[in-house]
Amino acid sequence: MFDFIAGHYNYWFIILLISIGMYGMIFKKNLVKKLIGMTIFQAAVILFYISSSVKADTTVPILLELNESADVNRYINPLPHALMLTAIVVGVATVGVAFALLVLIYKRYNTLDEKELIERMK
Amino acid sequence: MIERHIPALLPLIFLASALLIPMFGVFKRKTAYPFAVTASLSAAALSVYGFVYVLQNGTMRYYFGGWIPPIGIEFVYDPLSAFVSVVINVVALMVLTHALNSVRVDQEGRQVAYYSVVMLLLTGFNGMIITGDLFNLYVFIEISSLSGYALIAVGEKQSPFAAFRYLIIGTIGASFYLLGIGYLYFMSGTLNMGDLAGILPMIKDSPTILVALIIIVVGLGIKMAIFPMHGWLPDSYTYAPTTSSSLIAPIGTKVGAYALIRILYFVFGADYFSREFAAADLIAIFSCGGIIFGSVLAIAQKEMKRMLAYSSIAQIGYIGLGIGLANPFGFIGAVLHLLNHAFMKACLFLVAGNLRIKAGHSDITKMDDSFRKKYPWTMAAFTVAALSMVGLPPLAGFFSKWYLALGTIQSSRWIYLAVILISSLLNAVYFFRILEKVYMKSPIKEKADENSSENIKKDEVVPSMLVPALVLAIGLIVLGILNVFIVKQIYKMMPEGM
Amino acid sequence: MQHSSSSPIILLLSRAISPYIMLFGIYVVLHGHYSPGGGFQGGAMLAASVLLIRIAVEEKVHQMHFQKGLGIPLAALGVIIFFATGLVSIFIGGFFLDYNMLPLPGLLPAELHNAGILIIEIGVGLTVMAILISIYDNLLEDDDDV
Amino acid sequence: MRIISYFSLITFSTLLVYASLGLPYRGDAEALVNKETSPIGSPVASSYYIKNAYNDTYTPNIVTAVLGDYRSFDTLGEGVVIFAAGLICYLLLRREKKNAAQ
Repeated sequence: MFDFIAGHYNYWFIILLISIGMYGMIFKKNLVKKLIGMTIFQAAVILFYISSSVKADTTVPILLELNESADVNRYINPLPHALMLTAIVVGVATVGVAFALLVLIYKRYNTLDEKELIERMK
Repeated sequence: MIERHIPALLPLIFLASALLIPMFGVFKRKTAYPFAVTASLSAAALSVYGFVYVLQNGTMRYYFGGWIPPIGIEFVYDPLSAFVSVVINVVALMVLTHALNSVRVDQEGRQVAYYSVVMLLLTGFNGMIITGDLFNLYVFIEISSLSGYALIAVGEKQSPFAAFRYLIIGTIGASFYLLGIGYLYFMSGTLNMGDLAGILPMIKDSPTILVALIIIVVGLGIKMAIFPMHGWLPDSYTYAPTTSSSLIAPIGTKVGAYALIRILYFVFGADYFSREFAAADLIAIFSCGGIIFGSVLAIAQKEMKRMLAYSSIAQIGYIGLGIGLANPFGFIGAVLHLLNHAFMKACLFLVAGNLRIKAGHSDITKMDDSFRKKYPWTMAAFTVAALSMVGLPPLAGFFSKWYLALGTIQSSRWIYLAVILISSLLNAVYFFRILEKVYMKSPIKEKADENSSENIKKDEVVPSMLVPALVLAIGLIVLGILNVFIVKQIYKMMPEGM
Repeated sequence: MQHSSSSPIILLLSRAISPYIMLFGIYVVLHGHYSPGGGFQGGAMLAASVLLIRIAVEEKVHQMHFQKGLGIPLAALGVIIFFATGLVSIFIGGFFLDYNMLPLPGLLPAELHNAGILIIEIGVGLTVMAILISIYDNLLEDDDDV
Repeated sequence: MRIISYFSLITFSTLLVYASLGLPYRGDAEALVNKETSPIGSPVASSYYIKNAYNDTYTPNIVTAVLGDYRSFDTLGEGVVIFAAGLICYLLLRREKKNAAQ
């Protein structure tokens, strides 16, 4: 039982983070807060990949000795790191576009509150 | 020689054009459109050629960087992806032909960036169709989604808010998908679709795989706008400019549907998602809900573009129903409807755009007899597409519904059959409402001498906007006639063991 | 943005620090093979060095430093570097992005791969730098109009 | 409406907790991800990278090797995404000024 908890607690913390992010996206009425929720969600998913890529008794995936064959059990799994580098960039791009949209919305309606926006759009 | 590179070239042509447009656009703004339309034309030609080639020579695989999967990234160009890429690229070519004038009107002074973003959108779509790697699919989903948000946000005054809502929901969808493939990856150790399909039967008892399937379906369902996840769609389609909505409505949701088909049928396998537990039934039930919901709300709309948006929700429901049936007829129906609906929706949105430019509005309540006299050919295209939507036999729309109905009969799901029949009736209601006005109702005689029928002159739109709509409408008739041939090809696309 | 009130210390310090940040950014891009780093991280640093000047000094000066209109074409150039690297190998007869086909004479296959990675990292770094600056510029574009 | 939202949030979290029960233990060297060959005999990507990255690319940083070589097409996609973001900001914001000036 203890082993199980020690082996899975990272997943549960990440679920907590995901829930917080989703809560922000669903319940907050301010668009910037929605965006913050979205960022938390993305960060949680990225954290999921990174925290799951660890391996017991290993080190970072930069070779210590430059010889022909490296020991697989000495370095952690490099693939999730490479994937998440891409995912982080995608996240940055999304946030950039979202801010551009927010600037545009604010210029046209002078508010970022969802309820007021829906009122003013009618 | 070039055949070997077709899978990679399809997205890369668009990418190259997206990169060259801003480079040359700095010096001369007018170069944007020729670049865009040339790229689209060559991609359409290449995809048709590739489809024929694949049908003769079998599936092609393209290894990026020369690394054999699962080490590297692989593109899989099989009959199904070749077929969908033909649909996408041909429709995109038609819409871009139409764009020559409509973008000049809508996007004054920002055509260079607009066309470049359109090219990025098509890059994303083509990549999503052909890729054989789960994470690569995510990257292409994001490319197409980001461009999609932008294309929606350049429309009317309300469009940025619609686009922002789409962005939030779309990012939830993409993150769900990323989380789902994360589960699959950490369970199986591979990201390659073919490899994963081989490993999954050995680990399928784990709860993680089940949840991964659910999350991926939800994530792609948001992209595809299946019923409970459709919230972003009506506003986005309504407020977007003509070219954007006629690109995103027929193509975007279809590519989402294709990605769902690819993952459900070719990675998880029809057996797993339909028999081991009720995922298939859930998809089918939600799709049926969407069919009814979309059709009923479409009847309630007064604005043509908004009506088309709700009708899109219903039509996507058909594709979802076909996917959820998980039997051969359902598969044929889904793929065939993917083709037909792309043509029908593109045609209808182009017509709505033409009306907006010429008549200044696309408000259904204000339509009357004069529309037919002023724009006879536009209205002819509309009529063909509307009849095809309703499902009159010689037109293409009938056959996809026919195969879906056969599918429901094959699995003895009579309720689904009833839903298909009722929704056809509802389709008829909301399209005949317009047709009746356009063909029967004489204009309100406020200014009698101006509007009397002798004085209404033909005021058709310019050819570059008329021809694409007409070609798509004729295409619907041709597709209807050729349906036996097409269905024969779809048989070749089915996953093994169905 | 109003810069008239910025103090000379800020002005001096940011102008002094910026080149070093830029240098470190270039180091991170080029040293990505041996230590944590690479195109995106280095590009973000390069952007930071330019943005520091943008924040600190007035518009007339920072436009001399990095012009507004330069962002998008430079980013396109970065992606084109990447893209062309891939395309070269198609023309020589390999798959897209197959570094074995790079036309660099006298290198072993593994060294070719090493060089290929370096080229695309430079492309990515250029793109990231140009785009981050361009996003900043565009977001602050017309504060005065509103 | 709020109740539905709460319900879906809680359902989703529960679903994820359920999924986490089946995930491999944290740091488990015997998980399929960390093995050298998969059950169907194909090589497992991450182990292949660790073993061959230096031979193939002379690059000690394996993450760079994966990012720049083995999965370089993803990186091209990454570049395109960030390029798209910049272009979109330009498209959305630059023209506002022009319209306002008219």
